[in-house]
Amino acid sequence: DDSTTITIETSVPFTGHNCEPPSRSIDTTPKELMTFFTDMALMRRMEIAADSLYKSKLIRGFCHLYDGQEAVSIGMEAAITKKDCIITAYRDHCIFLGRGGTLLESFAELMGRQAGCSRGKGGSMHFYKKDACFFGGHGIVGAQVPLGCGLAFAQKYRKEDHVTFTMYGDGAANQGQLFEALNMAALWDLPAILVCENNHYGMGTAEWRAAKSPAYYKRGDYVPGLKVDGMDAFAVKQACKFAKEHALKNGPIILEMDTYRYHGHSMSDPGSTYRTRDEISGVRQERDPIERIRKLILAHDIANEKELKDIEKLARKEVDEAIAKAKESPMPDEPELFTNVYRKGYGVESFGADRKELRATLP
Amino acid sequence: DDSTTITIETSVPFTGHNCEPPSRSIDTTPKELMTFFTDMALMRRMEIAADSLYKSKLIRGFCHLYDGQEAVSIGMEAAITKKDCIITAYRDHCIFLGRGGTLLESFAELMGRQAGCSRGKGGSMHFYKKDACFFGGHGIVGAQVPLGCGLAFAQKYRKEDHVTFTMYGDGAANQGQLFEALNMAALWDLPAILVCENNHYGMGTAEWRAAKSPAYYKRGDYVPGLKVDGMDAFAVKQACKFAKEHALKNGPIILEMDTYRYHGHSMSDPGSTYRTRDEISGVRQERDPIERIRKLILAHDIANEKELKDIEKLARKEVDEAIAKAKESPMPDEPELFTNVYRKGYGVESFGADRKELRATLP
Amino acid sequence: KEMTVRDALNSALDEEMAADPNVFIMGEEVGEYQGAYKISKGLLDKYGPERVVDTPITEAGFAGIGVGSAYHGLRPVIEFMTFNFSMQAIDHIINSAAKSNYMSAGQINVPIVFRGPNGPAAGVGAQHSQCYGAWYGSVPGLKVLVPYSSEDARGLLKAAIRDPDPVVFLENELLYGESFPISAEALDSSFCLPIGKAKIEREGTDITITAFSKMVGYALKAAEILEKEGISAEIINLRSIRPLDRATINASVRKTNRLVTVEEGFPQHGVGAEICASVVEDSFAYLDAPVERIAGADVPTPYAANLERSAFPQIEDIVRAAKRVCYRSVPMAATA
Amino acid sequence: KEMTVRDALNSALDEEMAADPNVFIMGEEVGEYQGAYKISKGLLDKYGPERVVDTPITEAGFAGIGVGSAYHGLRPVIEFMTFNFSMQAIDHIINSAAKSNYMSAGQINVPIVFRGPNGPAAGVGAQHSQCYGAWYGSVPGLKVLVPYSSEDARGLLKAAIRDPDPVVFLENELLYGESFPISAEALDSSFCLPIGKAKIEREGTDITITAFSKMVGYALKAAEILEKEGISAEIINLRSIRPLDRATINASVRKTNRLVTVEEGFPQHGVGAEICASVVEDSFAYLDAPVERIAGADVPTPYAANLERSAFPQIEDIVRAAKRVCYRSVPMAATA
Ligand SMILES: Cc1ncc(C[n+]2csc(CCOP(=O)(O)OP(=O)(O)O)c2C)c(N)n1
Ligand SMILES: Cc1ncc(C[n+]2csc(CCOP(=O)(O)OP(=O)(O)O)c2C)c(N)n1
Ligand SMILES: [Mg+2]
Ligand SMILES: [Mg+2]
Repeated sequence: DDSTTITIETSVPFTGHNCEPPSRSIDTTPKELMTFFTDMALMRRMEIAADSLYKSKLIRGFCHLYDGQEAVSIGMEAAITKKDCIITAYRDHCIFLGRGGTLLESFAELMGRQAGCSRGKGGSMHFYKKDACFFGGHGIVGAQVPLGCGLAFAQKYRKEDHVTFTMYGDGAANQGQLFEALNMAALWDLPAILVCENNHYGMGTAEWRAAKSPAYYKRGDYVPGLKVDGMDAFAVKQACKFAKEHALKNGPIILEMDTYRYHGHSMSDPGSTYRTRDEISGVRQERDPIERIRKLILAHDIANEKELKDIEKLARKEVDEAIAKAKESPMPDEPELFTNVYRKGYGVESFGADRKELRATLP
Repeated sequence: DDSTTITIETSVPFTGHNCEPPSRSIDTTPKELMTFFTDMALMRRMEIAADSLYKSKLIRGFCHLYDGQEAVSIGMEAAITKKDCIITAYRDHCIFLGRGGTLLESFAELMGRQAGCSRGKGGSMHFYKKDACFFGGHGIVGAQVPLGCGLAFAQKYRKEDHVTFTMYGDGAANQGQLFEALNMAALWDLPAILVCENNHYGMGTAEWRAAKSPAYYKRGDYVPGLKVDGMDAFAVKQACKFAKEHALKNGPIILEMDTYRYHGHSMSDPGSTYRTRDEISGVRQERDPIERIRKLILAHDIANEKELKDIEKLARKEVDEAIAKAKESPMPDEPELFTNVYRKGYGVESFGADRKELRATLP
Repeated sequence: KEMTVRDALNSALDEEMAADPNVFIMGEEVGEYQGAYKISKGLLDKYGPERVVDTPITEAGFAGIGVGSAYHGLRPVIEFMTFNFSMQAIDHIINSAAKSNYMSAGQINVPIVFRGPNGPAAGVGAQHSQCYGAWYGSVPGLKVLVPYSSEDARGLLKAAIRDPDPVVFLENELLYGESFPISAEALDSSFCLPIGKAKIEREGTDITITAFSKMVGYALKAAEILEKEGISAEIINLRSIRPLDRATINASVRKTNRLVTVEEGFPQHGVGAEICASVVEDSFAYLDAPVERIAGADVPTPYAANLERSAFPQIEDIVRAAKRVCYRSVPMAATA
Repeated sequence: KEMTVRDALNSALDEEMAADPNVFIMGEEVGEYQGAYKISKGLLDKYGPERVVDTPITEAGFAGIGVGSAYHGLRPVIEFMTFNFSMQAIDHIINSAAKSNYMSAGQINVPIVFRGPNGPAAGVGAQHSQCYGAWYGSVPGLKVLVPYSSEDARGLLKAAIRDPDPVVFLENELLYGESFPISAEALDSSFCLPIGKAKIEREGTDITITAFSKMVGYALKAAEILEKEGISAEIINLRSIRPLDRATINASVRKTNRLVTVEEGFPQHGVGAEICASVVEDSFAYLDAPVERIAGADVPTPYAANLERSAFPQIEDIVRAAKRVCYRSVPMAATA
């Protein structure tokens, strides 16, 4: 039955810094395994489709894809609730999906259409879903870390039992504002979990070229940390559960997720000048987060190869349908240029490029 | 004779972080002891005179005094050369004196006169002496740390055998740019020595209220550090010698100087609301850097009480004379308003408050 | 009744904290030290350390934390010890606060106030004397308020805290201790001034003088001198740099046909330049003389008292410019 | 002969590095990756990792390190991947670089160049599209250059690197790939353009249009259209925002008696406002029509293609404004 307990082991043990790491063993169910597979397959498909849309010029500007890193979102969501907050950088499409955002909202945003989660005004890097406590989608490297600690500040201020997961890359891990925010989070016992998605490159820079100490789980110094296999959704889930408990009791903790991005940094980066094709295919073969779940499902006879292929086909179909719908969605209305500048515009006049031709009263 | 070797012990042992600390035992000479005493007495007197000048409104704006912390400058200078660089924050008068600046230049600058080291244009926080590699005098907390690492970068770039001492406070120690700069200094093996002058308060905030981990010598994490009694000029000297050798071989190191400021933070702070008078007088009695040297001189029969008092009297006289001279120095000429905006002004016009009344061609 | 600007700000904070439990104060020395300039005096005692939060000297960090908390429904009032230090946090003010409501198509509004002393104080040198009015005033998504009197301080700060958008609130250290008459209405806890509206501090017919913050006082003094010389100056206290009250400014210029702008910030791309452009755009035909700008000198701020004085507008500069605009004197450039 | 702006910048860097061993480049991805926009392509190979320094993503840190190295005699060229990220480092640009020579009465000059793409690119959204020309241009102690063509790029970058003062050098991503004719003189390694001088790109008699960076190309295209309608436009390529070449601008306006300013930045306190004020100050009597500003819309930059287009000046906006100034059309405000 769907909810029989299956006990599995995480791929590798956790490594702790200033804390006793959780156990490698974790309980799951056939249902959860199937959900992980289905959700990750959908994310993967979404990102691959975004790549094509970019190439056919339906997506413009930056577009940072998440394929390879899906287990981080999936495992995290499995451990927390929608009242726990998440905030991340520009690599945000799948995080949005993980929080319950729809494919249509995603693709429409990527294409700059009205049906987008930010009505086409934000773009690839600026997805939000406030009703599920997803606070974006931020384009400035490192900025989301103090912002995330601020979300945790609000949670603590209101005496909630919720925590905030702040995601950042290995490149961002060197940003000074991270250390400033961490110090305050520790001083004030904020329920802040810093999730370093270490995909080993910040753009074209390998971690060791950007950090004297690339042991990101230790970089909090006086703040505890945990190194986690970020390609293993169960390890991620276990770590996030552990971290949430820790944070509510003791304040901040860092989770370093060892993960990998298959695509280049953004669309202008082929992603193959600073790393070998062998490295990429090696990770695909040995550590792919979806394949790991596929193997578990097959090993436990929960579904067969064909059933899993069908799920992937369904994902493809859902994606294609969402894209078709997104394409039907119109561009934002012209007056949207002047909406949302403020929540409260006081009826002030605002100006277009030619102010004598185009002006508007702010709502 | 003046140069007999006297072996003394530092007040307390050094504590190392990721490094083997140097020995407590250090050789000195009667000459050095007398120099330490004389120089510190002069610094002390200068700061006390500045306090009076401020109260009689001859110094305006901010004025951050160094009395209590003199051993840090004195000990550091005893270990290094004038080709090693120093950069500090706004508490810079005595650092300037230590680098060979004069009392007249100091007082004239404090009073905004032409004879000032910055011709009256910088003020209390902006002393410089480039010919002795003293690069200021900076008013923005923390900013001098990357700047200092940049000086070290230049030294390394030119393959010099010199190092840079970058001084900052316990309050500044939490600044993110410090962690950014330290990472780069470590990545690139810069000969950068970070000197944290821990006087235990950043303005009115006790160290533990501003830092989750006030063990500043450890805050470099992967960078070695040393905790030093900053009230003991010999401990400082020993540590700086050690640090210079370390930095030339291995890159950055942090020295935490345990020190104390007797005055309030600046002139508007009585300095007694966030700490007890007992605390201050306790430090004066037990750890004063000048008294420590006085005792050593007396213990080793190098001079007697009266001779030392005479030195202090002489310091007072020198200070009074310098003040008298500074008072005679005129204010900067009006055209100085427009000089030094650029090194090369291209003969461009610049404007005063009323541009039709006051304008100048930039030199 | 009189009240100092300090007390006006302090009472505004107090009342808004009492009215809304989501309002809190955060910054360096705001709590135990009672504020570097004592603006938050007494509030720690009254509201406790959860709502009056002393921070380390890490502007980027605590400004970001403030913005994050505002994303999630709190109403932080972030004190910069002076606005010079806001440059360490400016990315959060611009990119994290000002742009979020727009980028999220209205999902994430950011009810935050950034406040503290701005512009030159006395003898604090080049790094501590900058006016940030023009910079912040250029950024859509921000509102930028510049109080002069105690009434301004109370009414605008209360409005800023209640506003659902990010507000940059630029005070002036040298005004904190100044006393102003204050009405009973302005002392009421419900008192609030409208954001984006300038105030005509003094009516006049011959020339319009715009000013904000400390310069309003200088302009008023200049107007007294000018009156003796038979020139009737209308003084506009901007109160808000963004939105800028173009309507009030233009209406005044259409009446007086002459304009002098006054500010302490650097001249290039300053508030005066914007006001000049606004009037040229909307009321060109009404201008009987070139607009004149009085502004901080185009140099870093010198420390020496004499140079510092020359680096910032003085009352006589305003008087001289006003007379020039009224063709009561011949312009003449002195070269320094 | 033609050359792209990218090659112009690259060759300028190469030549100045060859000429002066104290010149080095520092920034994110400038070395092994050959530059995020390939401006530093090939330089790592040629000059080695000591002189082409890849940094972590820590702008405050490496900008500060750059400034410190300039205090001590090096000549760093600091690349910001885009100028949006310079906000993390802006305190060093302003307080550590721009003000040091003044505060030290000339002891500590700061020969540093901060360069990178500035202003909007295509589809990069609100946080990556800001123009910093007006901000940096307001700060005494800085020089701010804005190249348009390949000749500008070469001549101004070489001048910036040789200059003893801090220079903010604002490029434009969308121009990098554009080719421009380039003279033999401009290809010479001794070539250098004067800092603070604008260039008249096209002479005209009826109206003056000022522009910088990408907008110069738009203004030139507008001038072609206007010519067909019988309006002769003089196009001024500012090249330098600070110092601003008031003399060239005013001389032109005294000839044409009409002015339109064009920029992509936010309008309030923008470059256009300053130019308007400068002309009103110096040439008021010569103006036959109100100065018109064409600028970025007063909103954060939207992503959607249609909105983005409306958010920035288009050629037709310039044409329309020019005609209005020449009284060839009646102004009419549409309300969006
Ligand atoms: C402050 C800042 N500097 C530079 C950039 C340009 N940039 C965008 S993403 C990126 C690399 C970030 O790498 P990492 O933090 O490892 O995240 P990843 O892209 O691997 O998810 C850079 C340099 C930026 N957006 N913000
Ligand atoms: C970025 C910044 N924030 C705030 C200030 C105001 N300020 C000046 S000194 C100071 C305290 C610094 O303390 P610490 O680093 O311990 O140095 P100390 O004064 O004890 O020598 C503060 C908050 C500043 N100058 N710069
Ligand atoms: Mg990465
Ligand atoms: Mg201290």
